[in-house]
Amino acid sequence: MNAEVYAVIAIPFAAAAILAMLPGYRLTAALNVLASFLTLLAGLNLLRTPAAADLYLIIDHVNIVFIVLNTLVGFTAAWFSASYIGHEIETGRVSTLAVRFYHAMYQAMMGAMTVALLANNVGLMWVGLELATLITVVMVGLYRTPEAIEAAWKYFILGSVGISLAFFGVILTYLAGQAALGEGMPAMSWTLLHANAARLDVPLLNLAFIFLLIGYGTKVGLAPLHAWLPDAHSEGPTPISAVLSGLLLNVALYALLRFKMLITASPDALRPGPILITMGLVSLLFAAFMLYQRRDIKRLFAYSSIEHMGLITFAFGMGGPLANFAGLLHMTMHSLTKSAIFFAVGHIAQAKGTQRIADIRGLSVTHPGLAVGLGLGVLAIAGLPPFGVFMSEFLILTTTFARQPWLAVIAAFALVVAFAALLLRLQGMLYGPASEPSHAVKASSLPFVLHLILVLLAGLFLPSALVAWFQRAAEFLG
Amino acid sequence: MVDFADPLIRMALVIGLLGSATAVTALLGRRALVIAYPVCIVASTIAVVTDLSVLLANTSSTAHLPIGLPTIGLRFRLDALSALFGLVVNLGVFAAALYGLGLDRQSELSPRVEPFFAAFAATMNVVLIADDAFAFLFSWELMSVTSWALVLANHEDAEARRASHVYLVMASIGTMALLFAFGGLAGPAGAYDFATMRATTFPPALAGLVLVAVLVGTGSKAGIMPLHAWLPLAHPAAPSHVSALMSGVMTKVAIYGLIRIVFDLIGAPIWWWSLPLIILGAATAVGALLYAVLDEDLKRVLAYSTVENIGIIYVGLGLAIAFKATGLDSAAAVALTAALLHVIYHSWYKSLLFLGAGAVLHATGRRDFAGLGGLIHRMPKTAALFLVGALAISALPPLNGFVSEWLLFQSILAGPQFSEPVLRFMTPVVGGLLALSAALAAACFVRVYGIVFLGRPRSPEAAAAREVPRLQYAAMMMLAALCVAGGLFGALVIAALAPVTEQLVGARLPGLGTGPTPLSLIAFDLARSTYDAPTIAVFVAFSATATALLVHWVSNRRTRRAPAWDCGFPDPSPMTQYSASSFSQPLRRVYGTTAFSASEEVDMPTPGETRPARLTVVQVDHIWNALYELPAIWLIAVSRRANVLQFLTIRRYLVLMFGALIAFLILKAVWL
Amino acid sequence: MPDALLMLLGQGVQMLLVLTIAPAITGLVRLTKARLMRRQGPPLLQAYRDLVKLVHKESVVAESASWLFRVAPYMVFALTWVAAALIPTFAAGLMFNWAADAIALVAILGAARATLALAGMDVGTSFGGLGSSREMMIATLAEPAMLLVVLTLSVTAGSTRLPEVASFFLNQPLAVRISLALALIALIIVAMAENARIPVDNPATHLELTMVHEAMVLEYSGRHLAMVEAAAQLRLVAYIALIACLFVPFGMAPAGAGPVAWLLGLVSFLAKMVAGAMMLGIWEVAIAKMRVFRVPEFLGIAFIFAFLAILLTFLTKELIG
Amino acid sequence: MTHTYDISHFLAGLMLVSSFALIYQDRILAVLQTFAIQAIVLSVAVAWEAWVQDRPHLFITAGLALGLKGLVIPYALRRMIFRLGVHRDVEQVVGVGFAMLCGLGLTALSLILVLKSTASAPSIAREGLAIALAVILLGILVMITRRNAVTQIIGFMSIENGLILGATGARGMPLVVEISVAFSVLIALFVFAVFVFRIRERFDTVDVEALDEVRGDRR
Repeated sequence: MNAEVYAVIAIPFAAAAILAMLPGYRLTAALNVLASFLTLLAGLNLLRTPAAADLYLIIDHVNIVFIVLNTLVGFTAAWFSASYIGHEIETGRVSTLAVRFYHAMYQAMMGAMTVALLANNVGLMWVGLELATLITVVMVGLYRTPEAIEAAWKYFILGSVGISLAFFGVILTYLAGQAALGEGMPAMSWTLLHANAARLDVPLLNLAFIFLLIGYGTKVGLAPLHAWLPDAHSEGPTPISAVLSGLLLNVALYALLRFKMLITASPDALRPGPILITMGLVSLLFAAFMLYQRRDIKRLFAYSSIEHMGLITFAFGMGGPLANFAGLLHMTMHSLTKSAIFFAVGHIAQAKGTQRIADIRGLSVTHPGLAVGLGLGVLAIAGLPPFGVFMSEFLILTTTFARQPWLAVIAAFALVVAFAALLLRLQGMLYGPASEPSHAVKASSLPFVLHLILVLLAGLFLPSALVAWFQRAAEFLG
Repeated sequence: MVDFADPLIRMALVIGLLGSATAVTALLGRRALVIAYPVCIVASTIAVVTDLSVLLANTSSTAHLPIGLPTIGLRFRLDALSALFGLVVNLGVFAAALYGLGLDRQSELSPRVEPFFAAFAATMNVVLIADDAFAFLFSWELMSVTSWALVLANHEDAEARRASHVYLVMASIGTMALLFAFGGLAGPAGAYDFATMRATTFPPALAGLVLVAVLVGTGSKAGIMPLHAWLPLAHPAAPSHVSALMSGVMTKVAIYGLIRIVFDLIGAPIWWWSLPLIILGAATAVGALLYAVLDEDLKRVLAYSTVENIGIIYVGLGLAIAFKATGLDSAAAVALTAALLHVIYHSWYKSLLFLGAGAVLHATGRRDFAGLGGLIHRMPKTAALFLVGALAISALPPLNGFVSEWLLFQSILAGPQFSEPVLRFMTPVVGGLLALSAALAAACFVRVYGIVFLGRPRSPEAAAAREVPRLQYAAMMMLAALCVAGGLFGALVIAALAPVTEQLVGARLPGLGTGPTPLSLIAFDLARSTYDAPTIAVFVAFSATATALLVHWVSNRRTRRAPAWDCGFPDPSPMTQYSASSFSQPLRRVYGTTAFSASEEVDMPTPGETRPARLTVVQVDHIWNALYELPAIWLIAVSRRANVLQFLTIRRYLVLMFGALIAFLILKAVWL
Repeated sequence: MPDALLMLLGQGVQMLLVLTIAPAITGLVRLTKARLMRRQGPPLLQAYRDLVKLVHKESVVAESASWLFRVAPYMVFALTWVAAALIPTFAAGLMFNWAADAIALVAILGAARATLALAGMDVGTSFGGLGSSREMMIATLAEPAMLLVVLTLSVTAGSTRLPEVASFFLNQPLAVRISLALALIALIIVAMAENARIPVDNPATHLELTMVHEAMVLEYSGRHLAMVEAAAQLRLVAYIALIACLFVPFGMAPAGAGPVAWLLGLVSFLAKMVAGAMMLGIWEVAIAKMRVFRVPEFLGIAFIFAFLAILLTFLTKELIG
Repeated sequence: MTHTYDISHFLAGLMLVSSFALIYQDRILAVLQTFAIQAIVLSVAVAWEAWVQDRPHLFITAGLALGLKGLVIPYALRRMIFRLGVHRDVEQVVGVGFAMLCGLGLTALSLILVLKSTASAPSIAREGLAIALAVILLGILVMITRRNAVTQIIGFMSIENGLILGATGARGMPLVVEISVAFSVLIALFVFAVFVFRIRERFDTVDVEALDEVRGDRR
């Protein structure tokens, strides 16, 4: 495996080590951005490298997009967090010590996620994912408010149990592979397993899939395993919320997808479609209804993340070239859009000095910039053109209706319910007479502008390379 | 190398102009706002010319851009049907933009309106030329979003916020339905381009499913009952020239979607497809007017009357389907022509009326009947033009409203030719309902005009009203002229429609010059029916002037101004004149008691009491309560229940997780 | 082409005819009623005298009246006159019969009504509004009924053009059809409502609670009132002529017939008018005026009948071309 | 070769029994001791596997299990319990009997599952796997039947014992050591977290339910 690939992993971890030693939040913040930028460059660099795989790492059409996406959002989130954390320190919500530790953790988390994405080894993938989870747990607790600690503790417990179940799934996968590939490392290498899918021990594989579904499903935030997600999003610092929604959920889903590919490739294993469809629809409906009762702006969008993860899972459950393609597209679009929304929300919460939706009114009067950012973001996430989410939802719903009309009706119902809730809150926040207090806030608009531009472009035009990757991956997903 | 001979290139230019106007006004803000309306005027002019040329030459050109859906791309097609609706849209845009240009440059120049106005115009044009499902829905949804933003223009008003919310939610429901429709038409393989859909023939079951989806999808945007509820909320809330666009034009775009899918894409119709259209349409035509005739808000009344006209159009389309499905092509042509004619004409007089309402609002700052009156003295020009619109929408000859009405009745007269008993039964019923709605429309607009423009002013604002600026007047003038001309020269318009009817039902009406005079209208053949508006107009004008002259000649021309006859109780207060509610009281008693279970409570103080007597009217909007209020309540209730899950203890969450695991494991143990 | 000239002439004759006989018909109705009530009653020419008198009086216009108030009477008169002139009376296929078919005719009468209702609201007194609102309420029931009647006959005759309808029934062997009977009753009821006759309205009263049409025109005087009155008389003629043309077209000169046939038609037409007027008079004496809110039920009957008629026609009608 | 099977089977069985004991105990200290025993049994079992499969590096895992989970953590937790003064707490949420019944059910389920799934695999792996799964499920059961932070940690650790057992039972599975180390770190974190979040000081109880009072989004 060539150096470019290692670079993507090495840079963040090295940066984490350095940042852990450096004092002063301005410097560390700057370094944090720099490191993320370097990672982004390394990630983009991977676009040129040919697909390759060894026993530990892999770079192919399935994960390349997510790696680039990861590094990109990592960079923008770091950029955003620089200004955000600056404001937090000025208002004294966090201590400088905590911040120092925060930046180190940030890089470590990015590294861990990249490992999970690059891993060709079911064990290694597990390690990366769990490492990322644990780090985010600590960061969620950063503010040390009772709410934050409650959220972190819950995340911690549920996450760890998820970890354990996922690990048992890994063991089972190994045993399933052992029948075909003999003892030792090869039986854990994804490529080899996938190549010999026909000869795997099917019952064990099925059992493994269940454990992995529950284990990683907890990370994806599928109902009823979602409980940690809303609070972790809303009580932690906003950059982390953005990374959680934008990346960690994706990574977990990506892990699930790898296993789905595996189980699809083995002819007489169970068909995961119905299970995924059920979990997806349940999450979708549940989240849609939960949106109405939300009083906290970040929790609102956390639930919307659950909703979209549900939709994506549903799409992959439907399967077929179109639905899978749409699912992959939706993953990308959602992570870009949702993180953009969280960027806007972070500044809005700072501008209004609260996260209570009821206390945020008339933004379009007081903070036009933020209002536009939030408005476009929400319209985009609600699947309205000209943004990319519209395309993916278009594909998902049309193809579903052509095959299973009733499922499409249920999904559409849930989407409309969710849309109504989001729109209601959006109008309340953007329009009407402005609410007091409202401070000026030096928002770094670059991150969400960048994201929205990307989403907008995707809505109009997808580069052929991306399409090709997604189509190949879609075939694999069956 | 672009050649502007290609109509699509010209449409691209139009859309480009509008899009850039949007971009510039949005980015530069107040400084750039002035350019929005001029650009819209230029663009719509080009578009009108283009559409007209395409319609008359009956050409059809296509284009294909390598963006949009992968492997499908964006496809565009401009044929006679698109051109026809393009005419409707762009004439409306032209008038509205002209009116907007006349708006007070300081106060009403708003960064919340201009950018979206241009974008709105652009999206409507794109919908009309879209030739694949993605392009269609993309622009369709964009159309909803931009108009939503326009409704929110005066966002301080809580009513406007509520209206816009209801509107966009309804729109998204519609979009979902259309997604289903196109999903069904495209099939699992995802053949999203219209050309393929045209080529394929669908099994009846699927086609029926698609039809239902289309009815919901386009109906929710066109405002067919019971999906109309957003319309009387949203249209009044928007700035008046935007209301004119939404009511006069956007609803027609929805009709276009319906025609495009049902007549063009699905393929050969089955007779029972017509039933939902006919029944819903007829019910809407009457029901909406019952709302309108009892309502107390000028713009809301206009919105309800839009709903009514949509109903009439639906009836026409339904009859066309029925006739076509039973092989009566010439009758189908008559019905379809009636529907299309109504589309065009309604867009004219409804825009005119909304602009007039805008003028009233602009002059008095009031929309409620209780605060208007006597404006014919203060703003004579507007009053005259509004009168034209009011008479036209009441389907009174020789104005244009009557032409489409007449054709529709002609097509109903072909009802006995149906072989299907159901249709034979339906047509006279529909005929009766249409007749009722025509009469109700007359009553409704006599009421509107009488209350708003005639009589004595009911509020100081109305008493101090001033005539609108010249440009607004010009916009209304243009539309009024169109209404009159459309009434007199309907035959010409119908001749222009021939290509479309040829394309959709494969038949056309008897052409020009087959009647007694070149301009007389003939539905089937000379023996069966003729209507000659110009002759009648000349006739009436002649006899009216002749009589007037004669009478003035013989009579002594003395005219004395005196106070109105007051029955011996001199009371100058305008409160003594008939109010809107008192005007509609007989109608309320006759129709309202059944439709809205309306009731009156009279609180009559006993002699000696000083408090005033009080009469309160109670009306119930059953549709709203049953189909909008109830689901909303239910939704909130469910979400409250579900919200318990936000506040469980960690242990319980673990139980949930564990439960899921065990459930799956048991499933596995049992089945695999 | 002398033929065209002849038809033009015929058309002119009819226009003058309806105009000249209109007051007489109203007068005849009054006379019949008076005689039946054992009163002397005004002479037939009284109606003419009234008109002339009104024309010569100065006309008083309310201060709050607008131009619409002064234009309306002429418009109403003209519209009604045209409507009356387009109905085949003594001969079918006159010059302008084709200009408006039955549906258009109904609409023209509707236009006249709407104009008058607007004029009623112009001054802004409670009387005018009251009259207009009741008039329009009645119209919402009467107009559909009339339209349905027209449709029934058009379907039966296979054309909406009155000359064709008339000639169809002329050439048809005489037979009583239930649908036609229903249609006739409906049309008669409508005619009463539209002409403000008892039991719907009382042309002779000026009592606020009961009057409809009179309340609407209460503000008019002098030449304007003359126009309104004349219009009302013309409307009565038009309706009787319409009933005659649709249901008892016998004696009417067929299209393309010469002056001789016209004379015959003229005689029969006048006979029909006289008969109609006298029947109306008798009927009005025979029954009492009903309360305004009983009127909808009364007109409802018309609507039901007309509806039944058209339903029967549609369901029984054999396929035509 | 047969007694190797007997012995590993026997040790696995012992772990299962200790898991049931965990469910049965209702006093924190007793739970803690039972857990310590289970950890020791685990280390023996792992050591045995290391010898049988002769993968010496598994001895590290065994050592970790013995040292960390057998001695250090129990000691730490014991001190914590006394510091928090909860050593007398009885905090079963559901009755012991019911919990035991559930435990039996879960064991049966895991046996059925594994025996059905692994018809082909070598029997030793099957038994080991089945019991490992049972231990894991029982661990979760402990977690959801206890209210106290400390006992939840213990429950989690016994889950993790089950995992190690399964991992070592899976012949020649790589990364087991690394992962067991990772787990130990995780558990250390866990214990650490109780202090980090200073649950006691903030909520003046270790009763986790108390946390739910401060859930956001209540206002």
